Amino acid sequence: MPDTAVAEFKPLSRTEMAARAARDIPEGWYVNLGIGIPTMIADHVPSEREVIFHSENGVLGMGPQPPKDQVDPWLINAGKQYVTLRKGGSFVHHADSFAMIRGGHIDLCVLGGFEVAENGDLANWATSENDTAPAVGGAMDLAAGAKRLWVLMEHTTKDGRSKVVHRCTYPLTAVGAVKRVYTNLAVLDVTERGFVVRDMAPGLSFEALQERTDAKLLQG
Amino acid sequence: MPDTAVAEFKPLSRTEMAARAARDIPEGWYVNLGIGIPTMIADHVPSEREVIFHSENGVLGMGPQPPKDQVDPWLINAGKQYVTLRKGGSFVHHADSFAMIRGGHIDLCVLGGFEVAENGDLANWATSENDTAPAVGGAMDLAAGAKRLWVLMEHTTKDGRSKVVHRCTYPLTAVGAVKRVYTNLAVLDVTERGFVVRDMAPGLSFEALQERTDAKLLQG
Amino acid sequence: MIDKIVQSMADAMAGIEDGATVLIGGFGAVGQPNQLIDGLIEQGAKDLTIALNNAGVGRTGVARLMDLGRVRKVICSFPRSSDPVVFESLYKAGKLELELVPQGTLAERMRAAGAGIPAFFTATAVGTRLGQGKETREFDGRTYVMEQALPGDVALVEAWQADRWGNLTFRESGRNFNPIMAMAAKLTVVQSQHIVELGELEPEQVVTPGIFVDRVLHVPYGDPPTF
Amino acid sequence: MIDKIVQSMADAMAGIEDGATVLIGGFGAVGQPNQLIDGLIEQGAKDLTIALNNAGVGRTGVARLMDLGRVRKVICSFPRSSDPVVFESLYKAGKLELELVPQGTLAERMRAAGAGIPAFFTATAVGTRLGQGKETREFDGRTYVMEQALPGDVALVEAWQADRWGNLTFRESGRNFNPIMAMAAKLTVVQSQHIVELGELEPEQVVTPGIFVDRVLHVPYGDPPTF
Repeated sequence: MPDTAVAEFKPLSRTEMAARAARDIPEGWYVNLGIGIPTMIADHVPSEREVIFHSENGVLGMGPQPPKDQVDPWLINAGKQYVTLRKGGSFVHHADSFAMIRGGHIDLCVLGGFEVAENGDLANWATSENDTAPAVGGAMDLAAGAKRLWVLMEHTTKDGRSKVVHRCTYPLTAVGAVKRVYTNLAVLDVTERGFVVRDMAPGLSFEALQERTDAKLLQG
Repeated sequence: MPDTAVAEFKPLSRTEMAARAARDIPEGWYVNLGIGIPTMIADHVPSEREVIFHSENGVLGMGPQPPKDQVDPWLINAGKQYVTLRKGGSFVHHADSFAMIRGGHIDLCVLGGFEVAENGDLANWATSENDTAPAVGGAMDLAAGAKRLWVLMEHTTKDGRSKVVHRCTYPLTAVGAVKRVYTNLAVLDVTERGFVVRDMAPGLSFEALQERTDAKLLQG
Repeated sequence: MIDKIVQSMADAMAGIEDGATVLIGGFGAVGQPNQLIDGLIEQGAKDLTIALNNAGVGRTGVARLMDLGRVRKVICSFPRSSDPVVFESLYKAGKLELELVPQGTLAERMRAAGAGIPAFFTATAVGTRLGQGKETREFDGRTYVMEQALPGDVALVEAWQADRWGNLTFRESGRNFNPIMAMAAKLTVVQSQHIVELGELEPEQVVTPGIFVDRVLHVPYGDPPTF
Repeated sequence: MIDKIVQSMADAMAGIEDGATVLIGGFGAVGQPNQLIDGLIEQGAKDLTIALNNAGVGRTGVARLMDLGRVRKVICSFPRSSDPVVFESLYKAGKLELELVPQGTLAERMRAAGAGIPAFFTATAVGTRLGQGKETREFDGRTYVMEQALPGDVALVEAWQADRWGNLTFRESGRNFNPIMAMAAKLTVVQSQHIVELGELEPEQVVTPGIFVDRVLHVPYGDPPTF
């Protein structure tokens, strides 16, 4: 239970987090959404605002998931979910698909995260707790290659530890790559001076946010 | 005029040179033919022997030149001549086309030459006499990248200087790349021991061939 | 007449040797050459290095190849799957070597092998555990790591259409790693849903030209498995 | 609604700055964006570096751009042509810098720029004058030279079909350098023979996806000039 000082604030749900990030994506951007909550962002971009979604496995111009009885088994996204293709979509092979990522052609990538540090470092692929082989997929390519990297994640772990940190403790995905973080508590920009708060969950005070955050925060 | 000792020998014509080289190309090879006499080789491969001709500008499966009234202005070869496409032919972009060359997928390339040395060095793109800017085109890629490099050229220059040499004097196209030379006088293999004569023009003696050749020749 | 179409799985698998590096197409179940993988299991080559995106699901296909002790090393980006039981038990037991490679680097290393490029620089993995021990260099003020080509002895590829010259098309997201693996291997073996006459594929619509293909087996298996 | 189709040459050329590096598609007269080249002449940018396969024919197009003194440097593989009069006179007079690059290296350097690869190794030009002064390195006993990416500020591209998202197809050997130049430039401007509705191009048949394209101008000029 939250302590009394912040009893009134309401953290964003996952759907609200996805919707919040979706608001900031303008028409015309080429966007790659990571597995998990980031994938939900697409559902919150109205189809009349043309945003072109990319998937690492060679799909450009992804549409929403199909109804179960209209699944095309040849068309999946990087999370291996069935998807659709919008008019204007196209298919390429893996090297061409990652050329889009690594060559800086993707305007925005949104990934999940274990930790984001105030210097923009991201850790999102391996934890020391993980004793089986870690899996990296396309996370390092996306983090290093996209024009902008945003992270969408809970502000704290289940046991209350801040994921918005001074320095990452988990193995890094990329160095100094994150530009913005969307959590259930706030929207934070990564700047040369550190994290700057752009937005907070309704009812949350800056002090209460700082209390739940490992990194030092600056008011925006 | 030839001297009396070799009065009876008959150098091959350009057409005969091309036909001679064509004889040695088996079905199924992917072959790139350089500008000039090498291009003529294709005319001497019977169409029932399927040899797949490649052109640097992204054409795989080239057929013969079209009749003048059936020219397709969108279909040229690397020498900027109009060509045709055989059934099974395809088009790729320049990087993919040169991936075929540089990745060792072309079984054979036949180029023209200014000089071929007994160590396999080829000079065929620039001469010191040339005071305008030299043009290299795809020669260096082909010479370094094809699985086999053959050279098709006159045995001597117009003023009688041997083009089959101990060491090249012109700027090199590639180092140690040539495997075989077809001239109007002979067919020579480049081996670790030097040039080995595989075939000679009708009526030509080994001694007379050696007399016209800068490099030391070995009998095959 | 050039005819790359083979009539039996035995012909498709002929000459694959112990110790070979085998590139296996597909991303998830889509574009994965399942019948060729079963053919490789049947064929018997062992001590294999396999390079592919995922390290197998359940106990069939690639997982079965590993389970039979035929794989020495896996080069992949995502060993996890919905059911990675075989990979994980072998890996924990130290019976399987893993080279974990970022997915884009994996793809680019194979494309490089096919294009005659022995090594290249990339920003991916700089400053991370997967970049450790690799040569780094600055270009224009940014740091890059050097990565080397990943050539295969064999590539197993799944295509949608093929002709007797080995020209290929792919279906939707089934394209994925298949075209670059075809380029990267000495011997490229294809299973194709459809065999078409030479000339039926539009010259502009061929995705993998036959120059990158050695053998084609007709395997009209229908849709890929759903998950 | 995304709409990359521009209605005038002025819009197509807007913002091209003095000192820009301009990649120009085409091989010979095929796939060459002639109207965009004329548009660039009209637009006025100077002190340009141009990268293309050939250095112009006669006194029109690229040759005219050079003749007007607007080009500082040419990066190409084959400056000779049937009538290279402008290039040769400027080059001899020391008014034009030439970087001569083997054709495959030229193509690969642009593809590298598009794919985020700052440098790569190739066997082409090893031991030759064009490899001189370049870093070399051995891999598996063979020597390679290091080549760097060739990015453009602008690419001028000729396509066969285009839609409002900038998806492109090319006609026959008109493909050549166009797709890799589109990848390699910050601003990619296309002249297309045909404009089609979104969705008219088959998803498997798009050669250059719109992500690599910024502006499309409809220029239905018909067949390329014959030689």
